[in-house]
Amino acid sequence: MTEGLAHLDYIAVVILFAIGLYVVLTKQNLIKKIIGLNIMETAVFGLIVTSGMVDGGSPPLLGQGLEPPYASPIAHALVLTGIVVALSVTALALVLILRVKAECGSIELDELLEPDE
Amino acid sequence: MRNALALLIVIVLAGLMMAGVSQLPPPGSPDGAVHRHVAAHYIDGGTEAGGAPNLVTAVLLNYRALDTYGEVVVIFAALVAVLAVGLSGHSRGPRRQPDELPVSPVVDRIIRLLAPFIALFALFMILEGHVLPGGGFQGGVVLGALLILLSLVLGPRRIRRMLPTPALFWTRAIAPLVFALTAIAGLALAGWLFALPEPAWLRELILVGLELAIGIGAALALVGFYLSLEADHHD
Amino acid sequence: MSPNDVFDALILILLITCALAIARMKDLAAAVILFSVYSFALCLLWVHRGAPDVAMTEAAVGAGITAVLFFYTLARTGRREK
Amino acid sequence: MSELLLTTFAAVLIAAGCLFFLAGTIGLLRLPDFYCRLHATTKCDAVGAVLILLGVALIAGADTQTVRIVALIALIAISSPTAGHALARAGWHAGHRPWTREENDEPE
Repeated sequence: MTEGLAHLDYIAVVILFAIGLYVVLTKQNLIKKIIGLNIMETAVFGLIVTSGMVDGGSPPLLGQGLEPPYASPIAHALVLTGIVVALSVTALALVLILRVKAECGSIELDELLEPDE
Repeated sequence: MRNALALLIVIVLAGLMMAGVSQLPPPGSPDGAVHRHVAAHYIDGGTEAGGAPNLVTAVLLNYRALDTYGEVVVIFAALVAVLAVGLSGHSRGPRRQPDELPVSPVVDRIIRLLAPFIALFALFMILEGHVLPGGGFQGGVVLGALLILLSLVLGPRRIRRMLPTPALFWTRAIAPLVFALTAIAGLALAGWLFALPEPAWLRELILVGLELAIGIGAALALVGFYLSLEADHHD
Repeated sequence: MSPNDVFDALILILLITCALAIARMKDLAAAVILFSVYSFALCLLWVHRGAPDVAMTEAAVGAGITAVLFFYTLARTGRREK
Repeated sequence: MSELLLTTFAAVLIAAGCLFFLAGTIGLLRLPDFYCRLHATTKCDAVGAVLILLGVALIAGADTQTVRIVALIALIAISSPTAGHALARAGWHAGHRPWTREENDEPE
């Protein structure tokens, strides 16, 4: 990468994380919050995979005729586990949201927080 | 007002993160922290030490098997939690039932035509995961997506019939169970948890077994998530 | 700037645009679809980074299954954000 | 000589595929309603992708890669029109009606 653009990936990842965090903080709709959380998660995955990259590197597969340097396999393994756990978290959150909807009739946080008369 | 405060917090945080990130070596440079310590060792160890030519699989199932065990347990716990919290047998909110759109014959035919190929591909990814890109999680996710696709087309009832409950009860827990067994077997045969015993064919057998367990576990977890979100007549 | 860098930069711009659109979107179904687009762009980037394993998982999970789960939730909670 | 011919042919195929994608994308942005846009994009998916893959297969030559690419072409040729069909059906069911010049003089 050319000098000025060297950290472009990291900057983009930080921006994505900030957008996700903003969605989580400000939106009142619970589903929207979960989508924001997903954006934050993918931003972190992006950071890890990017830091595992080597210039001109190939996927970490031995015996396939690929030349070293290889990208870091640890980063990939971490992200792989991360994606599946993120999916589990999302599913659990969605089920909880359905439960909230069934019990309280709304999934807007400001309506849920209003004290009942 | 609150939004402005949130924006301020986010901007401050992003600024701090930018400052931190700019101290890192640029992405792609070989002297990043990720490349210097164990990663180099894993890559040098090669197929012999790692047990699998696909280094990602080697890290997941050999070097960091304990972490993967934890993850498998997390997925299983999430599945249990989803099934427990799910709306089955409870007063459900009114579901906005769209008036039933019968499945188009074209879509139905094509999905039936393609399903075996997708299943084959998922199995290939699971079984060849230690050589080629792919592996338990990837193949399991594809398998789960296939089951979800089928139940979108054929109706969830057919899928429930395909996955009878008593069998599901144990199969859902297959990944943690197989992992625990492997850990103990490694301890007994070679002296430490998740050790892969010596003959090459046995190693490969164990790796494939682990991949299959992960794959089936992940696929069933996905289907479980899907069914409990979709549930209108959960039994 | 090599073609590779241009490709990277384009995908990063697409990612940020998608994320901003998701943040602004009032229609939650559209936001979920945009999240699928976002996931596919990300998985393109990861193939480019030499991470095919991760890209495969992200394509199936992020773009496929997550969207299905969200849609089933939206079917019961309504697709408009207030 | 035949090498050059092959490469040229492959390049022409890939360029044609890209043209289809360009047309499809312009259609997606410019056409007035759901069905027209679907019409444009489904075509670029089906034909454009197949053309590009054919070009790539020509460059790859007789190799195991080519078998995979041919399988990919078959899958795309089957699944992309199906997806278009399912989308159009769902759109009709959701209440979208085709845009006509008489009803809406001003395209959105």
